Amino acid sequence: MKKRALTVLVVLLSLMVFPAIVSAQEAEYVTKADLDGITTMLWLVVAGALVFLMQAGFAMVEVGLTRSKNAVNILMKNLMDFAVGALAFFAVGWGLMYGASSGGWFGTSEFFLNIPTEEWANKMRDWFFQVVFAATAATIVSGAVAERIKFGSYLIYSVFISAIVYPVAGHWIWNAEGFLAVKGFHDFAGSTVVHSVGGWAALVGAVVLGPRLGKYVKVDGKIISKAFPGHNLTLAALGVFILWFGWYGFNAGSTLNGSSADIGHIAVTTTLGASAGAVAAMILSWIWFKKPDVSMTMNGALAGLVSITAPTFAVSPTSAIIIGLIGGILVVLSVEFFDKVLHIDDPVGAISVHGICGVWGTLAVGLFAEPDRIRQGTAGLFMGGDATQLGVQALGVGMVFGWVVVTMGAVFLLLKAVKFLRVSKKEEQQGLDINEHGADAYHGFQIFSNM
Amino acid sequence: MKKRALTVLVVLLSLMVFPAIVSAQEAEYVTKADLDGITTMLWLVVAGALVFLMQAGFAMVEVGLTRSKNAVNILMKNLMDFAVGALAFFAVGWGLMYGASSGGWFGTSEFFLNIPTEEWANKMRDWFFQVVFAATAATIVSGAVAERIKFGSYLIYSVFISAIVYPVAGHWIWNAEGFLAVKGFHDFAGSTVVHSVGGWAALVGAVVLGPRLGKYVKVDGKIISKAFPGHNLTLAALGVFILWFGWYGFNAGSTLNGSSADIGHIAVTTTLGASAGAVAAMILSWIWFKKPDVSMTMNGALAGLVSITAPTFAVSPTSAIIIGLIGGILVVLSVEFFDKVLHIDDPVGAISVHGICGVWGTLAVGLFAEPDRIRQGTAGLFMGGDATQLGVQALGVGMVFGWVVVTMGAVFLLLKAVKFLRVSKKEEQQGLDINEHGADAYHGFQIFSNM
Amino acid sequence: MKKRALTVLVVLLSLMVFPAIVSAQEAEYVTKADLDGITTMLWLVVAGALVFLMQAGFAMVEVGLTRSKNAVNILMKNLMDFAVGALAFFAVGWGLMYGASSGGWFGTSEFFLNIPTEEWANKMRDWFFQVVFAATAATIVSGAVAERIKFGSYLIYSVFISAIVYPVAGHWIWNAEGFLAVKGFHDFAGSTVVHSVGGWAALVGAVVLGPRLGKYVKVDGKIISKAFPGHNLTLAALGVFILWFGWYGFNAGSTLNGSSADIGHIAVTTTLGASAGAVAAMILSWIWFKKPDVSMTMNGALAGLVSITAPTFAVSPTSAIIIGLIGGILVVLSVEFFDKVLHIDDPVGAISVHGICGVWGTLAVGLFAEPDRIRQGTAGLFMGGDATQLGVQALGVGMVFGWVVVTMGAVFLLLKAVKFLRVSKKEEQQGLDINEHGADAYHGFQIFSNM
Amino acid sequence: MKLITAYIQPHKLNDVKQKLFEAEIYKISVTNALGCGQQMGYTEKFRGVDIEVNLLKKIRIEIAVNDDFVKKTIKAIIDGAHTGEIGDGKIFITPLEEVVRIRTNETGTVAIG
Amino acid sequence: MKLITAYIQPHKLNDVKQKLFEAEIYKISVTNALGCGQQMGYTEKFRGVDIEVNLLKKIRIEIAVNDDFVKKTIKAIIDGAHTGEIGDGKIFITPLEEVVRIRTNETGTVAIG
Amino acid sequence: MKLITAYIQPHKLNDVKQKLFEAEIYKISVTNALGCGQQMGYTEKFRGVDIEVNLLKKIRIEIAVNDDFVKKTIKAIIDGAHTGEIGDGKIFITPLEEVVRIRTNETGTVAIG
Ligand SMILES: Nc1ncnc2c1ncn2[C@@H]1O[C@H](COP(=O)(O)OP(=O)(O)O)[C@@H](O)[C@H]1O
Ligand SMILES: Nc1ncnc2c1ncn2[C@@H]1O[C@H](COP(=O)(O)OP(=O)(O)O)[C@@H](O)[C@H]1O
Ligand SMILES: Nc1ncnc2c1ncn2[C@@H]1O[C@H](COP(=O)(O)OP(=O)(O)O)[C@@H](O)[C@H]1O
Repeated sequence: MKKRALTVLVVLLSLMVFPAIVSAQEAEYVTKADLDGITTMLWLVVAGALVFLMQAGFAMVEVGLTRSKNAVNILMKNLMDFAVGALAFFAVGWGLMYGASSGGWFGTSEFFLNIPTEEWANKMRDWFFQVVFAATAATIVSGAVAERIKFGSYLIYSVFISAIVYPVAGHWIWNAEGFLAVKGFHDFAGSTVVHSVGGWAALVGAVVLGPRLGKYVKVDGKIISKAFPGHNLTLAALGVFILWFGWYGFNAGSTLNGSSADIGHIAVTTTLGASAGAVAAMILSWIWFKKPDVSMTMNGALAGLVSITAPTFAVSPTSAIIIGLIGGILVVLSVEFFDKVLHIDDPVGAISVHGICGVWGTLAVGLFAEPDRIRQGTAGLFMGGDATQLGVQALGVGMVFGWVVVTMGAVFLLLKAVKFLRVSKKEEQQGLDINEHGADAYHGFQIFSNM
Repeated sequence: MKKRALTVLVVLLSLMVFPAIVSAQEAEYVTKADLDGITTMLWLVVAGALVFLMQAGFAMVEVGLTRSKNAVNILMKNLMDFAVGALAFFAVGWGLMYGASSGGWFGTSEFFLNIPTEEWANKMRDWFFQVVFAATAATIVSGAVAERIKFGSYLIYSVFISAIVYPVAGHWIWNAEGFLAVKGFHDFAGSTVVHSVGGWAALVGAVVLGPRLGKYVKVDGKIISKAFPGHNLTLAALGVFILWFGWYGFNAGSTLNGSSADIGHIAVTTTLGASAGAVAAMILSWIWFKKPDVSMTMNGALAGLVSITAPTFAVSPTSAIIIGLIGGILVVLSVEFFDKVLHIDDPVGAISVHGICGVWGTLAVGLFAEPDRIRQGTAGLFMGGDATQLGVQALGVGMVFGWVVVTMGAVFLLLKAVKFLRVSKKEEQQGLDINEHGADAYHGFQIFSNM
Repeated sequence: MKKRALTVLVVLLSLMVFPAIVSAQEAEYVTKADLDGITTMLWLVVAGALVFLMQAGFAMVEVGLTRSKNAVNILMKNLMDFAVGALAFFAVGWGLMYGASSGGWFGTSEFFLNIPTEEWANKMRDWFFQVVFAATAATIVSGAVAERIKFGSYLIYSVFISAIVYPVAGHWIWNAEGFLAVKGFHDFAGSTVVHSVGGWAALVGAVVLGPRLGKYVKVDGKIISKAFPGHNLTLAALGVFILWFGWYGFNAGSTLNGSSADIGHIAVTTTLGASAGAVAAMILSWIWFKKPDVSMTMNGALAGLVSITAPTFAVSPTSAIIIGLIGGILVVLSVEFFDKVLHIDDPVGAISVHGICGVWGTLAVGLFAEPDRIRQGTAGLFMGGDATQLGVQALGVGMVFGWVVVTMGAVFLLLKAVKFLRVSKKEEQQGLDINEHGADAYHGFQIFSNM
Repeated sequence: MKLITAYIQPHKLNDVKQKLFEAEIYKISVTNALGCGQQMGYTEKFRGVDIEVNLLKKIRIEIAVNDDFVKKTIKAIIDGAHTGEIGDGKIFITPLEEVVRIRTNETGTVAIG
Repeated sequence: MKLITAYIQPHKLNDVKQKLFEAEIYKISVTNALGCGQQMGYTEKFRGVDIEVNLLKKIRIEIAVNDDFVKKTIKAIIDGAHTGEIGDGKIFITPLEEVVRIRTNETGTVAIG
Repeated sequence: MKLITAYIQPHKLNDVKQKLFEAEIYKISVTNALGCGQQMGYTEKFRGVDIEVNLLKKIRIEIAVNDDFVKKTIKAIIDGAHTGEIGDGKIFITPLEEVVRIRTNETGTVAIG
């Protein structure tokens, strides 16, 4: 009897247990960890590709806003700063940025992608996602130094920023052990790490190079700023659309997690920030210059994007709009200020868009960060938090400014000292395309290229 | 003995049962629901970004097919209809479209993205995917009203269509409770919701504005239509490629599900529809005008894409080709009809491409929908179904036409009444760039801009 | 007592067993197989869309590097080779390439996408991912035959390559039963399948057509090669960026698996190969021609991409750089050789970029393939392997060369025999745009179009 | 014979062509030019910076005519280009010694038309 | 001295340059122009709508020569540009009073070449 | 009255404008041109192939002046355009019989300025 009971029991249990085991054998289930690995691989490579395309966006904006006689030179700069930058980031940059941290200041391992097999797949993924950010920081500068810098010296600059300047700043903020990271500095997608680094390098470059010939003319004692209109605003606008498009990879990709539920939120704040920036810049230029200015409006959209880059994760859509609006206003004021007051010649407004708005976006975290959204750091001043986060953000802004100005200043001044920085007066008048590359960007077209 | 038996049994069972439980504890498995949430987040943000890039495509097509003296104005319109449209869709549009339905006519909640936390992540994702569709509808119009509309009035129009006109039509069809949705109206990716709405708004705009100066000249009693050739067909073609590229996000993204097995099918029908449209338009223009016409061929590709937008999910690849071919023929006939017969001046053919082919695509569902593929609605007339679905489709087409014509008509007529709609004769002759924006798109280039 | 023991046991077991079963019922878990299906669907459609965009890249590169009087013709060719190619690949191509193999030589089923329902979803996905590769092979040729081929004959060529020439070569290598595939020929993303096929077709086309009027002039016995500079290097550079962007879909998508952990690795080798190619070509042109040549540098980047296409999966980042550097040098030497020595007129350098570097990339697998990375095939000669793989690679290179030269040679010679291949002398002088399409790409612009 | 060279506002070209057509002057040559004259012209703005466009876009028309056609040609140009605003332009008349029609080798007055 | 101005078909420029070269006339100036003449020309189509291209693309050549060079210059231009078809173009000869070479301040016949 | 036509190097235009301005010559017309002269010029390279740029970019300036202005106009142009290098350009002076100001119908010397 008991025997039967037992048998029954065994059978019964078997029925309950075996199927599960069997199915578990034939079809193994996916764990959350596996899934995250798979989605993140897809997400970062797709997002990284979008960020790569931003190189095309920068190229079109810069070429469109400058003169036709320097078009080829600008295109070469945008293509080659990526090419040499990628090799430099492979050899040195990545190691300095994500290698084992030496006191939170810089990385010390994984140079030349010297990486153990077990980490290989994911580190490859991460390197790709990071190299396109490094290239973005580098290429920001090309617009500010356009129409007068020697091609050779631009290549040298590119190696430095991609190999050292950007990676070290990046280490401070994006390496878990970076000294700013541990302080709780929050720069989600790189308002400071990428855009301010590029913007400040642009500032230093523009100052050391000096303005383009005839940009600032003294008319009875007063310095007047002349405009050198861009030669193709259509391509400049195309560039803005491409940059905006790429920014979805730039910001949303910075979740660094393909299973993140915040990707949508980031896409929304990015969209609203950019839109608000464009609207604000357009309105201000309309009031100020009597007409809605196209290049100011385009810069406004970019300003909105740069401004929302740091806070994109942590702020609400409404805050994103406010941040974008302020960014759009800032960029107009800043462009005018650098040109009319400081007489620093920045052909495309890179300093204002990336440097100034990069700062604004970084500080905005300290003002608008939602208590329940900010992970690293604390709630913003206007969101029931105190000024702590704002302080940390400000500290980071200052440190990065100092680092970039000192290092890039050294590089540009050195290049200037050895007379290698800038083309000759005649070369500049005739255009860099003929003199630096022996090329004519628009062969056959009748252009008043001297203008 | 029995004791042993028991012990054995217990051990045995433990061996079978415990490991499973243990593993289930340490590594939790992913459920289908979790997975769908994760893949859909990725899919809709990526697809949405592609749709965003379509703004660049529209900008290039429109600028390329119009005259250089109005290039800046067109670019500003394409940039700003998105910027102001996004803010309007944030404030009002989304709520009217996807808010709680009032009788299937319009939404009544979630204005200013006022959304409960638990739904936040997914609603953010959905808002982003929807706002780019709203922007597409809006920007379709800019080509049809190009070269003569005042920039300010275009901005006003943009707010209206993004805030009210598009969202309400969208509510009827894409909100589960929309009155057309419940009737089984099938518009998978928006032939009607997006393209016809834009196309009809373009029609109204073009009619109310009237033709460009010198477009239709009376030569001894007979009205002759003059051609104003586009100034950059290269960029127009680039725009077509970009639009086609974005369309993969537009159509395939409309699965609204990242785990959908139909994404591939949609990519195929989209590709074949577009290809067939281009081929048909090229051949027809070749026969009709003796030479394969580039701008007709490009419009043919877009016509194929618009035509396959509604049926992309429900029809077979072969049907997709037929639908595309007919779309390509329709667009040529329609462009000629609106220009030569009705004398409605549509510089880029937006009415024909988006309005007419949008209708065709919508009706095509009622003809070619496969019984086993159509979920919402019934099989098409040619696929063993009856005319029910065709009837529903026709109803939707009519309702949307009426809604758009009435509302947009009111807006444009009002703007006209207050003399704010159109630029002055001299401004039009000199070009909108100088007069509306004080800019020159191609500074230094020698252009016969009066042509 | 034993009874109780039993009861206890049952309860105990129930507690352990039931919950699992219950939860397994209410929320079904995802199996690895399901997940792979879902991620692969997303991955291949997104990657395929990126590859589609390469059509725009090719169009911009080709139009930018040729003369303005032929711009419309080139755009039409790039648009229509995809359109007719897609229809041809739908009808015949896919079947020949992936249908049931007849002895490893060509496929024999699935014409007109005649595919059983159970395989439908995945085959649709695969067709889409494959059609864009077919289009790439086809469009490579348009640059080499530019500025002189009749539009009609180009369409005929397009049908042939997309329907027969490419699919058969593809069958040999990418169909599991293809005779080269079974030999272990390793061409991960198509250095040979896509690029060499296109490159050799370009070679045949250029040879049969002969050079453009005035390209090679005899000055006292010596043949001198004249340069016909491109009319828009800005758009050419934009095209290069777009191609590079699309290449991430081209190479990384070729994992054909959305759950692959190698996607990151591929993105890295692709990036480094392209960068190295650009750097090498720039330096060589700088030394050789005294100035860094823009079009050589752009070709260098493309050469790096083509060279890394076959080995992208199997080689290390360091090898990728070496492969890219050699590719960049090869393309410069090759362009000079074909032009100055062989006097074969290839306006954009397609033969060198795709044909020559396609061969180099294919052979590079036999040299640099890592033992632990190469699945199909054996380790490279420099990586501890022997020459076996190199032999197999060389065999494939030779077979494909023979196949393409014979078949495409027949097509082009036939077209020439019936006097349908090339436009008349006067048409060529005046430009193909006016004569073939009755269009002017840049209406209103003052261009010395005779140059 | 005279060679008449006129600079006019670009957006007036079609009107001038019309008037010349009505005056049965069918053969003209047109080029693009930049002109600097009394008209100081609008100033474009580029990112808020004034561009002194003291070189304004103009159209240059060249017409070779027989002496008896000079008056009506001038009149036609003025009728088409005149607005009364600064910037209307100028007409220059220079002597033309010989004309050759490349197609036929005809010379002199017969070759002009 | 004479100033010779010729309008020719754009695709004939290279031939004309060649002929002038052979005639040892090395110094010329070229501009782009639109011309309207007997030639009514092809009509472009744009989206199926005719464009009256009554203004066709032309090349304008300007050559300053000494009197003894006038004949051979005209001949060279005709040799290079002649096709016999409508649209071949025209040559205009106007008196040239003075020439100055900016580089050297030379004037007159020596400055021309 | 004279019609002064000058060909100069493109990058010298601003200097010439400046000099003319200082000489109180405010009205000029400018066009784009290609020139072929003694200057054989740089050779562009395109994918490593030399382009014989024997047609170099030039600027063509046209100035109508009263006889007493001819000298200073020529001087101003030379001052602005002279570098001493080959390619500096040429100045051509042709007789100008009549000038008409379209805006006012004024003719002759008053219409020039
Ligand atoms: N003396 C001149 N020499 C050359 N071109 C002139 C001269 N005067 C006028 N022009 C041309 O005519 C155009 C119109 O001249 P402007 O003085 O502005 O017109 P208005 O005389 O009606 O004020 C100028 O832009 C210039 O191109
Ligand atoms: N009387 C004229 N004045 C100015 N330009 C002229 C004149 N006659 C001819 N041309 C120029 O010469 C070109 C060729 O003239 P056309 O009459 O077409 O040639 P053909 O005399 O061989 O028929 C015209 O397009 C125009 O540019
Ligand atoms: N005889 C001429 N006829 C027409 N244009 C000329 C003549 N001589 C010179 N030019 C123009 O002047 C430009 C400069 O002439 P060039 O001989 O190179 O200068 P330079 O005399 O200082 O060497 C030439 O490119 C050409 O445009």
